[in-house]
Amino acid sequence: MFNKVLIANRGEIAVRILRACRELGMKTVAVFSDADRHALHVRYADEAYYIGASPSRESYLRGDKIIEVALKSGAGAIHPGYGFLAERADFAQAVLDAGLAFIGPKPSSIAAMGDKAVARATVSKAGVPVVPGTEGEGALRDDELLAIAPQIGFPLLIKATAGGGGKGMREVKFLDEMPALLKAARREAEAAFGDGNVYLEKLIDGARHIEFQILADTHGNVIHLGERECSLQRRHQKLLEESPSPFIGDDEELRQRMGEVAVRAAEAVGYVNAGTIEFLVDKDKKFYFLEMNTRLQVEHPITEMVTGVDIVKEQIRIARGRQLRYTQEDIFLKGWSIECRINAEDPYNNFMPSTGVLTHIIPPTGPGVRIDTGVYPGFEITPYYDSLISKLIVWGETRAEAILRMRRALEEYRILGVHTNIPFHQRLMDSHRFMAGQFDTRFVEERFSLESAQENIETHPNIAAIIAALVAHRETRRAAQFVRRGERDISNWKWLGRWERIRK
Amino acid sequence: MFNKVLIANRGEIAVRILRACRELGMKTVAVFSDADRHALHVRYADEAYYIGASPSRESYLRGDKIIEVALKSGAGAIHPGYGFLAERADFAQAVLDAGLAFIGPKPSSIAAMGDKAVARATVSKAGVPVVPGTEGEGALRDDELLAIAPQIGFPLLIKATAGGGGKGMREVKFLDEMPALLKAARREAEAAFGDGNVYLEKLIDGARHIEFQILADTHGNVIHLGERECSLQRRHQKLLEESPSPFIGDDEELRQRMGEVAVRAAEAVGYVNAGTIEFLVDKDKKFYFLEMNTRLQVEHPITEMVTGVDIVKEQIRIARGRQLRYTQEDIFLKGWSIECRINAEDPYNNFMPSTGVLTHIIPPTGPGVRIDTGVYPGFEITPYYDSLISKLIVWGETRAEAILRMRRALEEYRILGVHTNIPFHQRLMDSHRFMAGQFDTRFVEERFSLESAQENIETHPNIAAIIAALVAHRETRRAAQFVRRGERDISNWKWLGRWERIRK
Amino acid sequence: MINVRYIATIDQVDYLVEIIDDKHVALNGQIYEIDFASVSDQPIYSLLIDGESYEAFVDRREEEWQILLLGNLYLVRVEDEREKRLRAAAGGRVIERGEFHLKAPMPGLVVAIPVTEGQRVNKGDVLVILESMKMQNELKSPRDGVVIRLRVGVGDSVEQSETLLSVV
Amino acid sequence: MINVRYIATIDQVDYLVEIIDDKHVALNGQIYEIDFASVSDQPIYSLLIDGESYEAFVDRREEEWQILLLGNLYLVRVEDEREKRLRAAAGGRVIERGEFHLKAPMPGLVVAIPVTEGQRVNKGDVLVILESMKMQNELKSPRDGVVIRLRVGVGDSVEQSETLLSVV
Repeated sequence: MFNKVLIANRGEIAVRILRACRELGMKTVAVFSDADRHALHVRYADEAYYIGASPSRESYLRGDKIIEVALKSGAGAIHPGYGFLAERADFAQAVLDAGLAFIGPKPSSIAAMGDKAVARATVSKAGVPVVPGTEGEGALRDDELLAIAPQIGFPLLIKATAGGGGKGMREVKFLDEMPALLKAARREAEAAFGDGNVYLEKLIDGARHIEFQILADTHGNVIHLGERECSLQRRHQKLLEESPSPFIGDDEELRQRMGEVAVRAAEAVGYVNAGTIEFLVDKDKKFYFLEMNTRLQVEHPITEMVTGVDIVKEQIRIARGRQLRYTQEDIFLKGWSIECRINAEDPYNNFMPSTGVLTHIIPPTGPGVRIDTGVYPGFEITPYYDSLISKLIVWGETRAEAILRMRRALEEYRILGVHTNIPFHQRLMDSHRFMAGQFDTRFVEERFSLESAQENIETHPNIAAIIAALVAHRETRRAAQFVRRGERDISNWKWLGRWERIRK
Repeated sequence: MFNKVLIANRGEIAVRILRACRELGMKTVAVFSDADRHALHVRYADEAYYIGASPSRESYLRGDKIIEVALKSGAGAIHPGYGFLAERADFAQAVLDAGLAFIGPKPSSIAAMGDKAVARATVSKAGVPVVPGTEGEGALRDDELLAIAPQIGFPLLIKATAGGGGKGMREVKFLDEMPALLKAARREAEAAFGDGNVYLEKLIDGARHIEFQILADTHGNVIHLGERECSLQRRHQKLLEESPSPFIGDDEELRQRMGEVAVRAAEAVGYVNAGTIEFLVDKDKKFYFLEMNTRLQVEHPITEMVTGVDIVKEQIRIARGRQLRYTQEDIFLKGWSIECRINAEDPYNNFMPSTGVLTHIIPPTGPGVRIDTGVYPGFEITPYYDSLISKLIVWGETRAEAILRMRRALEEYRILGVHTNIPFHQRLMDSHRFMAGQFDTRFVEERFSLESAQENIETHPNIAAIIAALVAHRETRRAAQFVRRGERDISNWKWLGRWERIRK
Repeated sequence: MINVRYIATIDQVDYLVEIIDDKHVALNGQIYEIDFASVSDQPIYSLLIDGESYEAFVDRREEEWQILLLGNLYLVRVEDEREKRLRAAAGGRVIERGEFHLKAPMPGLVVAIPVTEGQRVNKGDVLVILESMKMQNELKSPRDGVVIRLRVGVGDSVEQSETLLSVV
Repeated sequence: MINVRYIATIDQVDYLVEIIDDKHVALNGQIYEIDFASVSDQPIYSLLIDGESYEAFVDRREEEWQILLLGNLYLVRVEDEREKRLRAAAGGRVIERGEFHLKAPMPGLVVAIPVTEGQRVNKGDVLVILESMKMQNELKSPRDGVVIRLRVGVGDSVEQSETLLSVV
């Protein structure tokens, strides 16, 4: 039985897992790249080992080095987090082959669910409904896909077989535009996963993206922890999640039915540990299996907030061979939780990623607010990894309270040094359609705008004008002072240096 | 019905109340002194008004100015927080006289509970047990007190009639030392409250300090939200609180009995809004009424964590004339919560208060952690107000989980610029007696030591030696570089200046 | 004492801001009592104006101030009266500069260049696709023109602010 | 290359620390691989030593380094070999200095002075009671001696580091 865990990840999720280990009295081992010597996961861990240069493929994707560190440090288990090596069956197998525990599912489950085509065929056989598409057809050529497309019907989606997170994904409205989009999708899939294979899938109109959290132990017990609403996405990247889903709401019968199907899907691959079944739900509440994420999900905290279950601790307990501490009857969703992903990107400039040193942070705190993060003042956001700065999570007795709480938390949040998407989330909280729960997966891209005028938000251009004038005035005055000082002692390079810095 | 609230306070509690207002959609008005222009409550409020110089008596104790600001700004209600004007019946009356709502109890309740002697007489009449003492005797002279003392028996406590928070309090073991202690207590009471009157009270040996949170609406409904264990004190200042109390534990019968007595005590003064009944509990689980705090308590968050009730929001709803949203049957304590008060003081130097600019803060975050604070990096801790930097609150499914979580949170917490008592709390979390719940109100002062050797804590002097040598080495090397540079160009004052700064 | 007068322009609306003294400004002639302070030596500014409390993140980009206030971004041009007169005399038109230099907004890997040297492009056309922070970012042309001086190729790693190409 | 050797003393126990190079130190002769860095330009130091991760707050007070590590405070005297030899030659005794100057550790109000000029005091006796941050703080004598140069009176406001009296 292991008592020391290596965390094969970085950023907020490495810190999250480290905390769970520590609270279970386990020793922790971190690994880090050049860019992460000062990262919080290195600072908070009991042990930390350097594994390579900043690009992921030279460090966090080096499964061989990571297993070597685990063996050297005496760690008995590896937790992969999400991303990086989390859904690589070969890595999971190598961990087991090295005599270590893998805190996650069996390699065979990862493999079965990792290939979208196999995944759909498997769950389909178990009676789980899937979205129409070419999932069962293997790796098809462009001409074959172009021939099948009209049978599926437009609009449809091109998706990467090895994919996830929206990479290698394209939406096709007409046959004509399909060849170019296939090319782009294959290129992106090749770059992201080293595998350019794609498949087609019917695009469900007005679709909701709703997922169920699963926990399964090694004793054959499988339960679900209710759903998460993940429809608010941009370029197929989730931006905001909530639990429960306002679309399911009080429809307890639908929740239980979807939950049971989710459990069945997990059982179809003999699933063990934590996982997530993603569904598309159409306007008539018909739901389709989309995929299974065979790992801890970014948005797991909202489920923790409404169920009271610490999912990461459960993962570790399961990996230690323990029975689940809950039965399905113990699980009910209390209150409402929302998560906003705070990213280093500029919402006013096409969500362009933003890098730099974080010079100042004031996180929102107080009742019902949780932050999961791996950054601190003085830490640098580099271009090597994703742009997630922190996850801002709130809990409220009702959805309305959760929204009001999120609104005040976003307003309190101060981050300087990079651009963030906080203003985007603030506008989203003000949106009447969001408040009413009336949105689907296309809402952010098609019906939402940062232009506050469209939503009748109160603006304060007069205050902005005054602040700008006051700052400009200060700067002019300060510059003038330096010039005058400079006149008195022109040899004093220091003032000139400052003057130049200010004018640049 | 008011929709704008003035918060007559500062620091973490002003921010806490402001958040509740904002989450209820209320406008907020802050007041501030010279020292607090940059404070978080000023920055987060919708409006903020200057009310005077830094010393409290010129600003936060100026009830007249504060009411004037409320009227000018159109605030319909005043929330006093704790401390300052919170338990001043005359202020509460002046608020009502100005046509404003007071978010707290009636002035008559404050007055009745504010004078310890009247308070005891009142609740005694209602059948609530009180600690033996001179509470019913009015303001006695020293010779009278010296005569009565032997009848009460030693050890006993001298307490300030107008007091609270340990000020003007002294413990007497023998008659001989009593005259000097009376003098000291009166001097301190006079300085703190402008009232040198004191009374005597039997000191309960092995006593626990356990308090019950009360909520009462204007419709005659009074409920309690269970207890808080507050026995861990130093110089009668609470340092750490938890809910439930490990001493009551599973004794649901005792909890209900004490809760009913607490409700009865509140009803004895026609209490409305949030309040706290403090009890002393002896080894045999006999309990005595100690006093009632007719205000929001510093440690209210732990009750919020285990009951799910937002006490400050309830306060505001009650002041708006609403009925309580809970009956006694709705209230049960789920899990366990602990609060550590993080103070700017040096635990290695007799807990001497510490002032200065906070240069760097990394707060602990993640699951089950809540922080209530009013500070941020760049904010200055001044000598004008109390030394509370933040309240670190955790929740766990069990007491063991809460302790482990608090331990990791304390270890993560980074605050630079002032000394803090975090190491004290860390040692407390390691203490076997604390873990076992075996402590009373005298534990911290008499049986607890920061000397880790006493508790067989693992220490790392070898690591400390290496770090010290490395830092000393760096400094020597850096200084040497500056000297060499200085030699090249001795006229360059800049290097010499740095050199001097480093050597000082 | 002569007040310093500025014209702040937001979305083509002018606001006349007069700095009266440290504690007073006038906006379009109306006087306000203010208390203005920067916080923690950061470009965050706290403004109390007739008691109302506002806080803004302030950033300067070329000719404009970017004021992020309560989740809204305002682009403000601030000029004194002389500058304003000069610009008015010039017809108030924004004069399009000769060349636009496309700079990498962050370090990254060039994954595609959908244009070639000499090619005509329209405003909004994608010039370069740069991969950074696990995202493919489309860098677009802010104006119509012709692509010149293409300095990078697909597969190149580029530094922040490195010029990738120009549009003339 | 000659290693730089320091003797670090904690609670009268000596630790011989040799700085070999940027990545190696020896403690009492045993060599460790290290990675040592300060964080965010603050006096926080992160030490990785043979893979173990430690972080300490470091402060200097007069002759000693204060190392706050995992909630424990270590007072460390660091000397090179020459300094150590000199001190040993002096008999290793800590020489008590001539005068102790009691300075206000923070601004505050003097609420009581239980001693008078010329009075003999013992180590631990209260010299001044200073009110600050709503607390009455007892400032005690660190040594036996006689009170001289009492510079303040009850009711005085004092600044941080102001000398209140001396003990000789």
